[in-house]
Amino acid sequence: MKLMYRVLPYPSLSLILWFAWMLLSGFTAGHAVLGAILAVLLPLGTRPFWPNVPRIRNLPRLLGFVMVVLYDIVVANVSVAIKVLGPLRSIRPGFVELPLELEDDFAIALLASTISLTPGTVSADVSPDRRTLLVHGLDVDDAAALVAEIKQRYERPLKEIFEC
Amino acid sequence: MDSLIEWLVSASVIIGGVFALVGSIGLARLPDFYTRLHGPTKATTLGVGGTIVASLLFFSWQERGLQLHEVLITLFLFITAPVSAHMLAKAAMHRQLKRMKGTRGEPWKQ
Amino acid sequence: MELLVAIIIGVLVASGVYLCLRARTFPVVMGLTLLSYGVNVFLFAMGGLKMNQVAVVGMSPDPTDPLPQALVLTAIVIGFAMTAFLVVLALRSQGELHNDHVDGKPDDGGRS
Amino acid sequence: MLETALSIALALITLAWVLNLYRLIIGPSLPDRVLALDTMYINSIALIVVYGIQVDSKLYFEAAMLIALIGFVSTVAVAKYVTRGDIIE
Amino acid sequence: MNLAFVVMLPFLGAFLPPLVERVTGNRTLLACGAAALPALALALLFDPARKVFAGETLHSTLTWIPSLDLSLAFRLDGLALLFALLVLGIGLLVILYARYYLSAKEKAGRFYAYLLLFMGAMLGVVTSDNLLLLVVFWELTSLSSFLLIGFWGHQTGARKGARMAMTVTGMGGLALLAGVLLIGDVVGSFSLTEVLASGDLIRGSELYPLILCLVLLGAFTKSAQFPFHFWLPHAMAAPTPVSAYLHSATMVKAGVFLLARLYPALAGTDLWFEIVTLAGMATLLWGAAVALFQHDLKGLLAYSTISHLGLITLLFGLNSQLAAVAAVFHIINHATFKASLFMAAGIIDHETGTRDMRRINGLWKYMPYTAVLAMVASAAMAGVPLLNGFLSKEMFFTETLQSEQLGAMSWLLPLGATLGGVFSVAYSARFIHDVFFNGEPINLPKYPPHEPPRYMKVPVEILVALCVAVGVFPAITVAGLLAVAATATLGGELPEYHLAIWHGFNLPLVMSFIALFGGIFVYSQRRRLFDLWARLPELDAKLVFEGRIQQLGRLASAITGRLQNGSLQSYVAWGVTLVAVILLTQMWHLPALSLDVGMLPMDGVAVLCTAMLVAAAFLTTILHRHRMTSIMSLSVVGLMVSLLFVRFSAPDLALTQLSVEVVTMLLLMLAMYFLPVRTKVESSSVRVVRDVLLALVVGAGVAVMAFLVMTGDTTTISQFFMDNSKSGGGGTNVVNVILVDFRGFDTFGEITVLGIAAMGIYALLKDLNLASAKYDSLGRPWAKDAHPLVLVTISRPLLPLALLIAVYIFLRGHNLPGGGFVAGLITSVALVLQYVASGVGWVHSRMPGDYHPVVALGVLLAGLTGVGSWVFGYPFLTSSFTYVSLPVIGKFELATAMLFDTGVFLTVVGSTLLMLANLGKLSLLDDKREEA
Amino acid sequence: MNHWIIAPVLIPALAGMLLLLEVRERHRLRRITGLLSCAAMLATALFLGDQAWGGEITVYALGNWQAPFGIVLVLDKFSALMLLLTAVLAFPALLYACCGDDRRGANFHALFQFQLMGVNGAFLTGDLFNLFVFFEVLLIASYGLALHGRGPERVKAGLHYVVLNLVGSALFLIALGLIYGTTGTLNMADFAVKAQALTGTDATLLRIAVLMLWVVFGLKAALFPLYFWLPAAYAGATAAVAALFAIMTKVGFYAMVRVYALAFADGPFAGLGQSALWWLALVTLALACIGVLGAKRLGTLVSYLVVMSVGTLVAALAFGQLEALGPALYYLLHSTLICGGLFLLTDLIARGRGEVADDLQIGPAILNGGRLSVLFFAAAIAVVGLPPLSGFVGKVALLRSVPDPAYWVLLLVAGLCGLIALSRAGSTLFWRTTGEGSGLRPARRHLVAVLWLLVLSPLMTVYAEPLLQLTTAVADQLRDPDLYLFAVLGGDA
Ligand code: NA
Ligand code: NA
Repeated sequence: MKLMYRVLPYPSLSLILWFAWMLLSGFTAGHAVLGAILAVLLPLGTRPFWPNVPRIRNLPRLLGFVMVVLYDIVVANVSVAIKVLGPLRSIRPGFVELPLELEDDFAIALLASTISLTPGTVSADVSPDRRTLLVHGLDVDDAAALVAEIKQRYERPLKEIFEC
Repeated sequence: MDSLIEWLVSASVIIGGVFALVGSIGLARLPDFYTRLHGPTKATTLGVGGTIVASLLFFSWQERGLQLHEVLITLFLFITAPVSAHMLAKAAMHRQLKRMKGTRGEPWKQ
Repeated sequence: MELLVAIIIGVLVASGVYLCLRARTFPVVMGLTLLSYGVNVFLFAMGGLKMNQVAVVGMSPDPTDPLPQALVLTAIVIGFAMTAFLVVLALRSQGELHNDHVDGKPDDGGRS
Repeated sequence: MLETALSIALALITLAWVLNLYRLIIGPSLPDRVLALDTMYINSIALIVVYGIQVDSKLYFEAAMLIALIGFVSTVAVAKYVTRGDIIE
Repeated sequence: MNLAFVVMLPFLGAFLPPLVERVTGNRTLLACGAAALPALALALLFDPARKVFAGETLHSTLTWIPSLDLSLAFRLDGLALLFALLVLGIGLLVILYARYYLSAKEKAGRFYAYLLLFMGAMLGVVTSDNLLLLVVFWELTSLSSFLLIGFWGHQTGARKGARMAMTVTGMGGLALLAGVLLIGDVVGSFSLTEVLASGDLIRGSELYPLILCLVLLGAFTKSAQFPFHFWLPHAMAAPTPVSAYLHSATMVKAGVFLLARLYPALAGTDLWFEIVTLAGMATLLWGAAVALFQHDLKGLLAYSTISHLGLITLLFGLNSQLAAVAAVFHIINHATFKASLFMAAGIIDHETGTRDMRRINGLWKYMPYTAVLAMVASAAMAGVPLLNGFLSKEMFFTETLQSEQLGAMSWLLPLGATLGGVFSVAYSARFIHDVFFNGEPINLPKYPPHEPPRYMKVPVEILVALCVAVGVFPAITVAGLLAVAATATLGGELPEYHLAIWHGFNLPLVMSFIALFGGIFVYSQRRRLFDLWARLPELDAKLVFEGRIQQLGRLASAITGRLQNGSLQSYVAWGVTLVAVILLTQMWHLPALSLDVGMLPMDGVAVLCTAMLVAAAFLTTILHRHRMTSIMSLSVVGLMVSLLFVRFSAPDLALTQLSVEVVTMLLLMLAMYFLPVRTKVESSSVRVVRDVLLALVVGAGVAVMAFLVMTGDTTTISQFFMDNSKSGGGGTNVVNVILVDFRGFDTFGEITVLGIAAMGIYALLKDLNLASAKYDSLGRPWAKDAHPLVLVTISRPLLPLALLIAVYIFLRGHNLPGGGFVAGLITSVALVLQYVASGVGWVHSRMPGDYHPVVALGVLLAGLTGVGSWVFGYPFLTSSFTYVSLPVIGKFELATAMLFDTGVFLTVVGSTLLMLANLGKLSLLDDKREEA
Repeated sequence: MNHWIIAPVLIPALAGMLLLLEVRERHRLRRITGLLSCAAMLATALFLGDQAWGGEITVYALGNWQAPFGIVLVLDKFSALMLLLTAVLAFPALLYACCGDDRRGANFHALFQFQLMGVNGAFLTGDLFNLFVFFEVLLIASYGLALHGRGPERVKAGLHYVVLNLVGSALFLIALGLIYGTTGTLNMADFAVKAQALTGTDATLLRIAVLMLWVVFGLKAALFPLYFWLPAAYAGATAAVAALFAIMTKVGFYAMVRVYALAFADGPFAGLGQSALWWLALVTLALACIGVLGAKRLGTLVSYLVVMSVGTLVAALAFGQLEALGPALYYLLHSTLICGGLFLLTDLIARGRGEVADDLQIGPAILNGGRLSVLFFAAAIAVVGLPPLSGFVGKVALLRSVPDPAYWVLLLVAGLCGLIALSRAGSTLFWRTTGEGSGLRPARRHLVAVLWLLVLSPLMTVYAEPLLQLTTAVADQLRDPDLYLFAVLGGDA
C-alpha cells in the first residue's frame, strides 16, 4: 500500500490523466499502455507542485454533483439569457457574502469555480481568512436565498466528497 | 447521413451559436463591469458546449465509433474559465469600477 | 479570399511600419509584432491559399504548399525570440536611461 | 440542413465576435477590455469546432483545445497586472 | 642586389639604436652606431659609383607584386648617385652633429631610429626604378618626417608643424600616386626606364595635363612651392639636426628630385613651362622677401630654403637643358651651405638658449670660430664669388636671360631673378650682421655663450670647406659628379657648359652686382622695412591651416551629426524610404491589378473577420499611447491571424501562433510593470503625415505583391516533400517533416536563436536596476492578495494536465499537426502559470531555477542527433526511422526525428522559462532594494 | 563522407552549448573552452581552405536531401576565404576579451561562440532561407554581445542596432517570400537557374525581391543610408566585440557578392540595382570621410573607417561587377583585420588614459605609451592606405581595377581624410598630454592580441602577390557560376 502511494500519489488524478489520454489518442492497446505510463509519471513528476490535495472520498457523490452542476448550467443559462435580452432595468445585481464551511483550499476553489460556471453568479473573492466567499449575482432577489441555495446545492456535496 | 443525427447536430450547433451570441450581447449590453462579467459564462458553457456536442455527434457518426476527445475542450474550459472570471472580478474590485445603480452589497477592498 | 488576405497583409505591414517609426520603445515593440504578423502571413501566402487541404499525406487530395508553412514556423519562433529580446532591452534602456524614449532622451512624460 | 445550420452558427459566432470587439474598443475600463478579449478567445473555440464540422476535419481540434487549456493565462496575466502590477512575485 | 641592400641598410639599421640605447647609456657609442650605417652604405656605394662615373647605369630588381607591376627595382645613375651621396653624406654629418645637440634627457635612440628611417626612405625615393616603388618611398619620407618634426611632441608647435607637414605632403603623395597610376596606364609599365623612354607618348596623351598636374602637385607640396610652401617654416619646430637634414639635402629636395627625375618624361611643353616656372618664380620671390623679416634664426633659413627651392624649380621650368644643369648644380650647392647654416644656427641656439635675432647680437666676440663658419656659409647663400653659391646663381641668371618663352615679356624672368638675388643678399647680410655684430646680446637665457664642443663643429667645418672648395675649384671638385647627374637628368647628351669663376663682364655679372649692392642697400633700410612689415596684417599659416582643419572637422561633425543624429526614428525612416522608393520605382512595371482572376470564393464570415482584423490593427496603431488597450487589440490581431491559419489549412501554424501569443502576453505584462502605461503626443503632424505616407506605400506595395503571387501560378519544389515525406522522412505531417528532417538545419538554427535570445536576455537582466511602480496607473496602492487562492489552487493540477497535452502534441507532431515546439510552449506556459500563481520562491523551492542547462541540453540533443548520422556515414541531420512491433502495444514508429524534436522541446522550455522567470525575478531585486 | 565542411558551424555551436552547461561561473574553464574552440576553428578553416584550393566546389547535403530540396552547405574558394578570415580575427579578439572584459556581463563566451556559428553558417550555406536563419543567429548573438558590459550609451546604441535589424529581418522575409513565390525554390543555385526563365509579372516581382535583398545586405554591410547605427554601436561595444564585429559588415558584403555572382552577373537580370549600389557606395564613402574627420572619439573614428571600407568594397563590386573583385577581396581581408586590431588598440589607449578614455581631447599621458604609439602609428598607416603596409597595396590594386574618376577622387580623398584625422588623433592621444595617467597598463595578452592582428598587415604586404593571386582566383571562380551550379545541382544545371 505504501508502495502504491509512492507510485500513485493521486490515483484519481492518474485516472483522469489516463482517461484524457485515451480520449485524445483513441482506445487502443498501445495507447492504453502509454497512457498508463504517463498517468503514473506525470503526477510523480509534478508532485511537488501540488501538496495537500484532498482525496476524493466519495466518488458516487462526485458524479451526482457533476450532474447537478451540468443541469444547473443549462437551466441558469436559459434564465440568464432571458434577463440579458430583456429590459435591463429589472435586473438587480448584488454582492453577496457567503460564509464558508469548507476548510480545504482545493474544495473552496472548486466551489468558487462551480459558482462562476453557473451563469448568473461569479465568485469574486475569497476572504484572506478563507471564511467568506464574495459572490456577485446578476440578479439577486434575495441574498439569503442565494446563499442557502449555493450552500445546499454545491457546498454540502463538496464537503461530503472531500472532507467526509 | 441519418436525418436524426443531422437534426441533432444542427440543433446543437445552433444552440451553441445562439448562446455564444447571447453571451456577447450581454457583454456588449449590460450596464456595469460586474454584470458584464456574467455574459461570457454563457459562451463558455452552453456556447462552446453546444458546438462540442454537435462535434461529438457528428464525428461519432462519421467515423462509426464513439469520438469523445472534444469533451476535453469542455473539461479544460470548465477548469480555466472560472479562474479568468475570478481574477477579472478581483481586478475590477481593485480598480473600484463603477457599479450599476441599485447594486446590493459592497465589493471588497483589495 | 486572396483579396482579403492581401488586404490583411497590407494593413498589418502598414500599421507595423507606422508604429516602428514612433519615438517610444513600447509602440516600436507593438509595431514590430504587427510587422512580423504581416510578414508571416505574407510568407504563408506565397504558397497560395487553399481551404481545408492540410498538408498531411493521405488526408487531402490537393494539399496546400507545406514549405512556406515550415518557413513561417521558423519565422514565428525567431520573431518571438527577437521580440522578447527587444522587450527586455527596452527594460534595460528604461533602467539605464530612466525613460522609454528610443533615443534615451530625458523627458517628463514618464509614468503617470 | 446541416450546411445551413453550420453557416448560421458561424454567422452567429462571428456576430458575437463583432460585439466583443465593440466592447474591447469602447472599454471603458481595462478589465472590460480583457473580458472582451477573453470572450473572443472562448468564442473562437466554438468557431473552430464548428468550422471543423463544416469541413469534416478533425485536424483543427487541437487548436481549439489549446485555447481552452492555455488561453486563460493571458487573461490571468493581465488581471494580475491590474491588481498587483507584478505578475510574477 | 647590392643596390637594394644599400637602400635597405638604413631601414634595417633603424631597429638598432633603440636596442643599443637599452643596453648602454653611452651616447657617443649610440651615435657612432647610428652613423655606422650611412658610413657603411657610402662605402658600399664606392664601387657602384665608379661604374656610374664610367657612364653605366646600375640596376637591381627583386620581384614583389608582379600583378600590380610593383617590383623592388632600383637604379643607380648619375642623378641617383648624386642624391644618394647627399642623403648619406649629410645624413652622416647630421648624426654626428646630433650627438652633441641632443641633451642627455632626450631619447636619442628613438631619434636616430627615425632619422635612419627617413634616410632609408629618401634613399629609396632617389634610387627607385619603379614609379610605384618611388611613391612607396615618397610616402615613407612623409611619414618618417612626421615623426622627426614631431619629435618634441609635447610642444604644441611641434605637433601642429608635424601634422601640417604630413597633411600637405601626404596630399601631394596621393596626387602623385594618381599621377603615377595614370602614367602607368599610358605607358603600360611603371618601370622608370620605360617611362623615361616614353616621354613623347606621355606628352602626346590626352591625359598629359592631368598627369602633369598630379605629379607636380606631389613635387610642389614636397618641395614647398608656392602656394604649398606654408608648412615648411612650421616644420622648424623640429630639433635643428632634423631641419638641417630635411631642409637642405633631403625632404624638400625630394620634390625637385622628382622634377629632375621625370624631366625627360614630362618636361618640354608649354604647360610645363607655365606651371613650373610660375610656381618657381613666385616661390623664389615670396620666400626671399619673407625671409628678411623673420626674427627667428631658423625661420629665416626656412624661408630662404623656400626661396632657393623656388629657384631650382624655376630652372627646371625653363625647358632648357642648360637650366636643368644649373638646377642640378644648385641642388648640390644649396644642400651644402644650407646644411651648414642650419647646424650653425643650431649651435647658436644651443649656446644662447634662444633663436630670436633681436636678442642675439654680437656673438663674434663670444664664438668667433663658429661665426667665421656661419659667415662663409651665408656668403655662399648670398652668392658671393669664390663660393659655390655664386657659380650656380650665375648660371641661373644666365638662363633667365636666355629664355624667350614669355615672348615680349621675357624680361620679367631676369628681373625677378635679380630681385630674388637682392633679397637673398639682404637676408644673408642680416644673418651675419644681426647675429654676430649689431651690439651686445640682450637678455640671453644662457650667458655668456661660448664655442660649442669641438666635435659639434666638425660637420659644419666639413660642409663649409666643401662650399669653398667647390666655389674655388669647381672643375676638380664637382664637375664630374655634376656631369653624370645632369646627364642622367636630361636622359641624353649633355649640353655645352663650363664651370668657371670668371666668365668675363657680362649681363649676369651685372645682375650679380645689382643683387649684391641692392641687397646691402635693402638691409640698410631694414628698420623702415620692418615697420612696414609689422603693419601688414599678420598671416600665420599655422593658425590659418589649423583653423581650416578645425573648421573642416566642425563642418564634418555638423554634417555627420545631421545624418547620424542619434535618432532611431530617422534611421528607420531612411530604411523604409529606401524600400518605398524601390516599390514606387518598380511597381509601374507590374500589370494593372485585376480582380478578374481565379480566387477562392469569399464568404461573409471571412469578410467580417477581415474587417475585424483590420479594425484591431488600426486600433493597436491609433491607440498606441494607451498602452494596455493597444496590447489588447494586438492580441485580437494575433488571434485573428491564428484563425486565418486555421482557415487556410495550416493547423501547425495556428497552434504555434496561439501558444506564442500567450507567452508574448506574459512577457508584455511582465515588462509593463516597469514601463509607463501612457505616452504623450510627441510627433509633430508633419512627422505623422510622413510616417503615414511611408507606411501606406510599403503596406500597399506588399499587399499588391502578395495578391499577385497568390493569384499567379508558380511551380514550386514542394511536390517533392509531399512525395517523400512518408517514405523518406517517416512522417505524414509534411510541415513537421520539413521542420525536423528536410530542413532540419533551419530548425537547428532556429532553436539556437531562441536559446541565444534567452541567454542574451539573461545577460541583459543581470543586475538591472529598475524601479517598479509603487502605485497602479490610477495612483492606488496595489492589491494585497499576491497569490489568489482560486488561481493558486486551480493552476496546480493544471500542470500535469498540460504536460499530458504537451506529450500528446509532441508525439503526434510527426504525423499530424503538433510537434516539439508547441509542446514546449504548452509546458512553459503551464510552468510559468505556477510562477504567476504561487510566486518565484514557491516554484524555485520545488524545481531548479537555472534554465541554462536545459537550453544547452536541448540544442545539444538536437545537434548530437544530427552528428549521430555520421556514424552511419550520412551527412549531418540525416534522419532514420523504423517501425517496431511490441506485444500488446502493437506497431509504432521510432525515428531519430523524435530525438531531434525532443531537443527542440527542451530548448523551447528552457529558453522561455529562462526569459520569463528571470524577468519575473526582476521585481524581487527592486523589493530587496526597498527593504535595504 | 567528408563532414569537415560543417565543422565551422558545429564547433562553435558545441562550444557554446558546453559553455552554457557550466552552471557555476568558472571563468578559467570558460576561457579555455572558448579559446580551444577558436583554435579548432582556425585549424579547420585552414584545412578547408586547402581543400577548396584544389578548385573543386564541395557540397554537403544536410539530412542527405539533395539540392534543391534539402539545405546544402557549399565550400568554394570564396566561402573558404571568409571562414579563414573569421577564424583569424576571432582568436585574438577572444584572447583580448579573456583579459577581463568577458566578466563584465553574463554569458559572454557562449554568445561569442554562437556569433561565430552564425557568421560561419552564413558563409557556408547554399540556401537562401538558411542564410536568413544564420543571419538571425549571428544577429541575436551580436545583440547580446553589443550590449555586453554596461552603460547607457551602449544600451542606446544597442537598441538602435536591434530595432533596425529587426526591421531588416522583416524585409528579408518579404524578399525570401517573393523569391519563393516567383521561382518556387530557396536553393541559391536553383534560384539562379529558375530566375533566368522568369518573365512578365514574376520578373518584376523578383526584381523587387532582389532589390530588397540588397537593402537587407546593405543594412548588414552598413551602406548609406543604412549605416547610421554602426558608429555608435561599434564605438560603444566592448573592444573584443567591436573587433569581432569588423567581420559583420563583411557578411553583408559576402551575401551581396554571392547572390550577385550566382544570378545577376549575367542573363536577363544582369546588373540589377548595380547603378544604385554604385551611387550609394560612393555616398557612403564620402560620408565616411566626413565622419572620420568629424569624429570626437577614437572609437567612432575607427567605426567610420569600417564604413569607409564598406563603401570602398561595394563601389568596387558595383563598378566592375566581378572584375574588380580580386583586389576588393584583398582589401576586404586587410580592412577587416586592421579595423579589428584598431578597435582593440583603441581600448588599450582608452584604458591607459583613464577617465578621458578615447575622447580626442587633452588627457593624461599613457604610462609606457611608447609601445602603443608604435602600434597605433603602424595601424594608422595601414588603415589609411599609406605605404608600405597592406592598405596601400589594396588601394593601388583597387585604383587600377576601378578606373572611374569619381572613385579615384573619393578613394584618394578618403585616404587624405583618414590621414588628417588619424594624425590629429594620434598627436592628441600620445603627445598632447597633461601629467601621467593613472590608467591601466596593458596585459601581455592584450598586446599579443593586438599584435596578432596588426602584424598581419606587413605580412599581407610582403606576401601581397600570392594573396592577390589567391583573391583573384576566388573572383575567377565566382565569375564562372556554372561551376557552382553544377556542383550543387549536378547535371540538372
Ligand atoms: Na515579478
Ligand atoms: Na516583486
